Amino acid sequence: MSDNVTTDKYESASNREDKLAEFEVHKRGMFGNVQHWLHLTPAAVPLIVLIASILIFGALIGDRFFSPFALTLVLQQVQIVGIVAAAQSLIILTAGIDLSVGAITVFSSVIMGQLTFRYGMPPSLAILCGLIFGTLCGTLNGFLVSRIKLPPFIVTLGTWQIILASNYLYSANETIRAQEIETHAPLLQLMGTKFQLGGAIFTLGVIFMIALMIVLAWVLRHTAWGRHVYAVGDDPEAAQLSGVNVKATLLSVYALAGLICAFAGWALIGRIGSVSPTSAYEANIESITAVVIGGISLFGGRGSILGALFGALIVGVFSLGLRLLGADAQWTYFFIGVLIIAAVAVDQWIRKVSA
Amino acid sequence: MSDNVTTDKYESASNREDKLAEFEVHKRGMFGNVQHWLHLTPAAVPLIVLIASILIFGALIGDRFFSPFALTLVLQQVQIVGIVAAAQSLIILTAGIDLSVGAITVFSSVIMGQLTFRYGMPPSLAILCGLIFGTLCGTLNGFLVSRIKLPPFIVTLGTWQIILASNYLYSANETIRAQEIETHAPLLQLMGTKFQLGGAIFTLGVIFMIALMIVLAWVLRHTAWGRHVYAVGDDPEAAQLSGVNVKATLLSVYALAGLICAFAGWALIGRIGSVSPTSAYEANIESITAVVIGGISLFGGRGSILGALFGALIVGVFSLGLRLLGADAQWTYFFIGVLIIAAVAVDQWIRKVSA
Amino acid sequence: MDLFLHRRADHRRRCRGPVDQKGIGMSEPILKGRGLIKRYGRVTALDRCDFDLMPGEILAVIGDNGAGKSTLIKAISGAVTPEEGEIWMNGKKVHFTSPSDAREAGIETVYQTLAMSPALSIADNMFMGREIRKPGIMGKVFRQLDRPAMEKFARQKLSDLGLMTIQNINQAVETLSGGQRQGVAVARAAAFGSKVIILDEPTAALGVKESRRVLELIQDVKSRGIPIILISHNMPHVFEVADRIHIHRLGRRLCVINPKDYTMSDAVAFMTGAKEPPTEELAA
Amino acid sequence: MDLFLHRRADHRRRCRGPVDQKGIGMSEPILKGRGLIKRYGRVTALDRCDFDLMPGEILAVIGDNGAGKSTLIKAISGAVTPEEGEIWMNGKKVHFTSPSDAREAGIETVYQTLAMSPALSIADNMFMGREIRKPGIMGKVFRQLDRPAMEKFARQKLSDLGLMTIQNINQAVETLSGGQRQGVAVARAAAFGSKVIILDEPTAALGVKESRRVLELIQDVKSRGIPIILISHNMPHVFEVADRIHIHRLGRRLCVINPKDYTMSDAVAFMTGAKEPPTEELAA
Amino acid sequence: APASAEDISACLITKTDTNPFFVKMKEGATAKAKELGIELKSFAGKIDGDHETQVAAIETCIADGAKGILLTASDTSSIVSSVKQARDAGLLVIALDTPLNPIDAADMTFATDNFKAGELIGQWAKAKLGDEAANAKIAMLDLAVSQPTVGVLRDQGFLQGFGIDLGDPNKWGDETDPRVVGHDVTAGNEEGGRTAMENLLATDPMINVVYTINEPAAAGAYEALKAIGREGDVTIVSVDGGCPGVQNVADGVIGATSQQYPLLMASKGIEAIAAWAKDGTKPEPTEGKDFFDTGVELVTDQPVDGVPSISVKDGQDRCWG
Ligand SMILES: Nc1ncnc2c1ncn2[C@@H]1O[C@H](COP(=O)(O)OP(=O)(O)OP(=O)(O)O)[C@@H](O)[C@H]1O
Ligand SMILES: Nc1ncnc2c1ncn2[C@@H]1O[C@H](COP(=O)(O)OP(=O)(O)OP(=O)(O)O)[C@@H](O)[C@H]1O
Ligand SMILES: [Mg+2]
Ligand SMILES: [Mg+2]
Repeated sequence: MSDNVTTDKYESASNREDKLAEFEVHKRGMFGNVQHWLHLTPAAVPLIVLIASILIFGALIGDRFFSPFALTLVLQQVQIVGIVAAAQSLIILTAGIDLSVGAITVFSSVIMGQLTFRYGMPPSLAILCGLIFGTLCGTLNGFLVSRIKLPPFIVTLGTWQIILASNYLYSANETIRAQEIETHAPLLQLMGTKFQLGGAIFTLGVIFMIALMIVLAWVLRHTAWGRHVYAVGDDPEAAQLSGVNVKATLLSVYALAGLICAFAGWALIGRIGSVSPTSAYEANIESITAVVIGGISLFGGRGSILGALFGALIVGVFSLGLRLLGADAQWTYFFIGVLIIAAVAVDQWIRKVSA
Repeated sequence: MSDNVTTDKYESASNREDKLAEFEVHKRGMFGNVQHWLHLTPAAVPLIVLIASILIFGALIGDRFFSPFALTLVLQQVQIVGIVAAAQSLIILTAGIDLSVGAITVFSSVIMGQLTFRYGMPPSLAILCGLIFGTLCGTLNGFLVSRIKLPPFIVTLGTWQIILASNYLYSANETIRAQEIETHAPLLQLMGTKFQLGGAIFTLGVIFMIALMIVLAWVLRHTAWGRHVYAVGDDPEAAQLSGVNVKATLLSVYALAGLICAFAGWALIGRIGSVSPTSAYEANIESITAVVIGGISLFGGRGSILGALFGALIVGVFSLGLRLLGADAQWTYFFIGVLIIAAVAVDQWIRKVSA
Repeated sequence: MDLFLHRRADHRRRCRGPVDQKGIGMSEPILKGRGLIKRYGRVTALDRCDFDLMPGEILAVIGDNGAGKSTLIKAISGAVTPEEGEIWMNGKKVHFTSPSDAREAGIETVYQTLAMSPALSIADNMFMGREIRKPGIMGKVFRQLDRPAMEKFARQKLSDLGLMTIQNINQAVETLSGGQRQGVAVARAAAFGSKVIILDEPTAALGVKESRRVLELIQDVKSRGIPIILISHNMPHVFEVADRIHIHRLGRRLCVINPKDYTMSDAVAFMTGAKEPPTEELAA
Repeated sequence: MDLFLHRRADHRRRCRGPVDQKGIGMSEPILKGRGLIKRYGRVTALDRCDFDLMPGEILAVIGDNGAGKSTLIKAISGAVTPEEGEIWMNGKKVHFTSPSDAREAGIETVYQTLAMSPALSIADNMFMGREIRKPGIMGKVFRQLDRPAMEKFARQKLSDLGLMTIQNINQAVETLSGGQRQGVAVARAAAFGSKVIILDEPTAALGVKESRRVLELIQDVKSRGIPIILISHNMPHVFEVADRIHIHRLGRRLCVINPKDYTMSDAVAFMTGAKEPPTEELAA
Repeated sequence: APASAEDISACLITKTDTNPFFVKMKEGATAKAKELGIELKSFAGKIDGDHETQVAAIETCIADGAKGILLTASDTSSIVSSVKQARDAGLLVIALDTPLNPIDAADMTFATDNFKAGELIGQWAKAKLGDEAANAKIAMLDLAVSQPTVGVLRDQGFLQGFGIDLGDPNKWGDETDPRVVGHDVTAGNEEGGRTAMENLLATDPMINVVYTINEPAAAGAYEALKAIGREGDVTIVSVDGGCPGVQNVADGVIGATSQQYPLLMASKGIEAIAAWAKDGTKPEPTEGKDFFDTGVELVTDQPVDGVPSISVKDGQDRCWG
């Protein structure tokens, strides 16, 4: 056919110059290099903010703040929020959000306590049941999100109220006292076990939080599952088409988040000594705050889970630092509000200039 | 040039049959018609749920519920959440979310009260200042969202804490008593003015809520600004390119939402009689719940603001109905949680089958 | 003159820039851009770009992916503000800061991404940003839209253009097929563009038949005396309808050629850098 | 036979369906679809569609916008599950419920939307869903990825195909230009497709030069003996590379023609319904 | 229809239904109501300070045709308008635990004097420290930044009892006495108690007196002290007298606690409503007070001179929850 021959002629013109398209190598100055590094290392900004705020409060307050005691105190104070923030990060990486984390945390701890003391179960078994329960709650969220395809915000808004109400109904608002737990089921307080290194005091719960974050960061970076979590958060349809099982990934993320919250519930018993159904009621907002300050995008697929750890620590440093400066408790809330907006504005700015 | 002549020949082939592309006319059965109507009328589903729940509770409880008194009581009980939900709807229509609505509401009411009683301002001026203050808070949110381009969730997470902390700091946690307001500044309680129609009791606040919803529904449907709000929520970039001033629209929406919240603050004084800095602390979650049950998409651009009114009423009917049935308060929260998930699942289902 | 400076600054840019400067039988350009610069982070999308559109002509803009064509027309239509450079319209300097500015000046654009709000109706989309208000108090004070008028106009325009027969002008745009959406976007531009119409790859997603309709429409608009800027990767289309071809390369105008004087192969060779453009190219 | 029934049920479908049934010198189709049906709400995207791909051939699929081409290849590649109908591969009936099923069977697809995760690296995207794990305990127990191996392979494939020289294989895909992304998607398919490669409009967004590279790549893959399905609106491209052309219309196969026997005008006329297809078309 | 005993219904509206104090109050009321054949409905705010839900609850009771309301008000002034509405509708409104502002807004108040409860532990702590009281370092663990009345009353009562100048008695945090190290908020639970204690310890590690809003917060504070090995030399005082709290006094976690009697308040309240429904009699206040005092007792095993107290043993016999 004559027309397809003539038609194509003009296209061959493009081949005369056979230089391959190349990726541009940008020359950057010092500043440019720093920006580029900040851009590539999403946890770097919160880390810098964290170090800066420690230094500033240290300079303002002096030894009372800049002591191993005070600094490890921050770790102890943020451990519950930190563990929950790990769960929240996973979910936010898939472009979801989980309002029910606090409810799962406290209900799991109540189940561990009540199974031991109301029904006389051995503590180890009760803890196992609590962990399974948390996982089931997470799985319920995951099922509604991945199968019924409801928006995560709404699903967890609903399950939050459901789980919390069940928690009060089941526990009949009974507290189990620390002394009883100490005598009859010390395993429940395991996460509160202390050990000292110089003036620094660490608890098993703190070690657990840090280890959890490091393990999750490694898993997200170095396993296929981790890459799939990012891909699902980035563009679920593209992930599906390129061979990721989106539903299974989402389900596993929510279930894992539930399990982590149950661990947070266990750590909660270690921290407060007793089992109380009124704990952790603001853990959802606090964990979201930590994640957001840690530079993880609410739109999913971007950010490092270590950022959430730094975010939680930043809030902890601010709270303690402001208290030590003698600020009223209200002022702490005020400054944390300012901090949230400032952290995200800075993050946005860095992304913009280094784009 | 010979090649462009020959090349084009094949295309002209397509013109031989000159039937125009036509929009398919679908024949639908009864059921199909209903689905189609439901699909086109986003407020219909919550309206049906509302009527159904009134009927069910009426059947279960009888006259105590099915009386003009009880039914108008629901209206009075949801008026604050309803007014705030109107503000929340506007923001959610632009694909945003506002966590600071409750804080703006209560701080505005505190300002109205404190300006009158602490500084002796005439009540009318104090109310005006309160309304202006609410608008300014909204404008601050709008500025951060539209100019600095921060995500609304984070911005309002921050301003929520900032405004609430300022509220406690400014008010010094003082309640202004109803008796004093009644004697010295009855204008502050204006929205609480009652009038009776048969057994039904209406307050000015209730009338305001209903009128506000109807006016906003009209404005959204019948003015350019309203269409722009939908366009911005749908796809901000497309809206910008097709000539909408996206920044100004966003700013105006947040400012208007702030103003509406300030009106809610005024209505709050009418409802509880006094000015208390601890009111409306959960208005953000409650208004989001109402909006979500009302079928407005959290992704923006879809849904009718009347749906939010029905959503608020559904929650009100459930709360009152369950209480009259003698259910424990925790069961009410439990069922509202179930209701949220069920409402959205049904909505999703209707959208799917009628797509 | 600044043209001279440019030529010295960049030796690869050989063909004659502002073609009207010869002044032989040519009127002033209706739209003229000079030295436009626009950067995205480290990417320079427009690099001292010049541009001329003559009255009544169809000017095609061709160039490789990422050459900056879309950015150029966004700069002209106010969707992005160039960091440097000037734009003249009918000999007067203009400064568009938003697409609505350009639209008020009579420049209508069909963007590569179409720029429609999927959930809104065809009529709403056609009038987005320039809604008609009811006459009298309802319109003036309450700012009520005149829906019947808008719908009538929209239906009229769509049938005028023969692009499609619309059953329901209140249908949401998301229920339309890709081709139908493209049609609505083009109809919107044709209906409101009083001075210039810009089309960015209007046939990229279209089938053969739909593409043909759009090409006919372009010629139709031209016959109404309105100049058109057409961006396309489709050489046969370009050579069929264009009066002049602006070849864009690496963020700037490489040269302007007359399709009657060059083959498609030449154009592609210039565009991809396989061949040097002629030193003195007179694109009349 | 069901072919006979179909012909009776629809008088407009005249050309011979499953072309291999003649059996003259033809092997079995490597991929075969029969009676595929897929509806989206009220739209019937596939309407009892048949389909055949012969070993080693390039089969082009052409058709108007919305004819159901993308849906057809999604059904073949497991991205959508047809409501009715059967698919055979190498004579064995297969049932893909997800894209990974099809990929395990050796069918690689470049979707119209590319299907990449913008924030992840080129290497991550190429191996998405089929990551290589470290040998030994780190891989087996801890399931650690073997990044160096994945990066090496990815770099190798990209340069093999001569599509581009990548500076940094760990670059996020979102930092690539449209053309480069297209290149990565095609390279991914070419690298892993052992049985069939499917390309949905691989040149739609590409410039002339990039388009040409993709066409060369297609012929390259064919020379390795792997059959290709190519969807395109670009008739010259189709007529240049295709061995057979499957013409799709209103959700089903209208007919299959040999590009040597027909002109582009004929193909377009069949496709748009301007001309009836030949009653007995033997597309060998 | 004429009211038979079965037709009498009453409402109990508490601040929250998560705090054991109110849970027990509800149990007491439920038991008494069952005994008298009264139908009881209970309502509660979501958190302490949530008075809007209480307003809605009062309205519901009116709609429900209840004969009377037992109310622990979250906001003692804000609720007055609604209470008036209920009384106008012919309901008997009894304030439990917390008097309304003004106190005669309710038909009667059955309450513990929260200020007195604080005062008792303040006096006890002062006496316990003896001369050291002049150099005490006091940590104040309060309820919430919104300063609900009950928290302010207990806090200021404690400070008064300890002999510290109150500044404005309607709010905490404006004291200038250097012995007060600081105030922090606990949300009335263990977690908040521990964090607040840690914060204040970081401010001044030499704290030796800890006031806590309730016993769960005290338990949390104790954990924080234990963590640095100071649980032995710090005096913790608290208010409530719940069984776990009294047990904590026995175990030496808490030095002394002011015990209140929610079960008594609730059952008295139900009886009053029954009487009102029967023949319209209203309950009478305690002699010399404008409310019916259900009493408060200091529970400790370390009695001090001049501060009346009961033993832990007695406290356990009378504890709730
Ligand atoms: N909003 C943006 N942010 C960052 N970079 C951008 C943006 N828009 C365009 N660019 C970059 O600017 C350059 C020019 O893009 P432009 O869209 O103008 O090219 P084009 O010639 O229209 O290409 P195509 O033919 O693919 O449409 C490209 O490198 C592109 O990546
Ligand atoms: N996910 C979906 N939901 C609803 N309808 C869809 C969906 N995908 C495709 N369709 C509809 O199915 C029909 C066929 O679409 P398809 O994408 O297969 O066409 P195509 O031949 O590939 O067209 P094009 O040439 O424009 O790519 C169209 O009417 C389209 O609107
Ligand atoms: Mg472009
Ligand atoms: Mg397609």
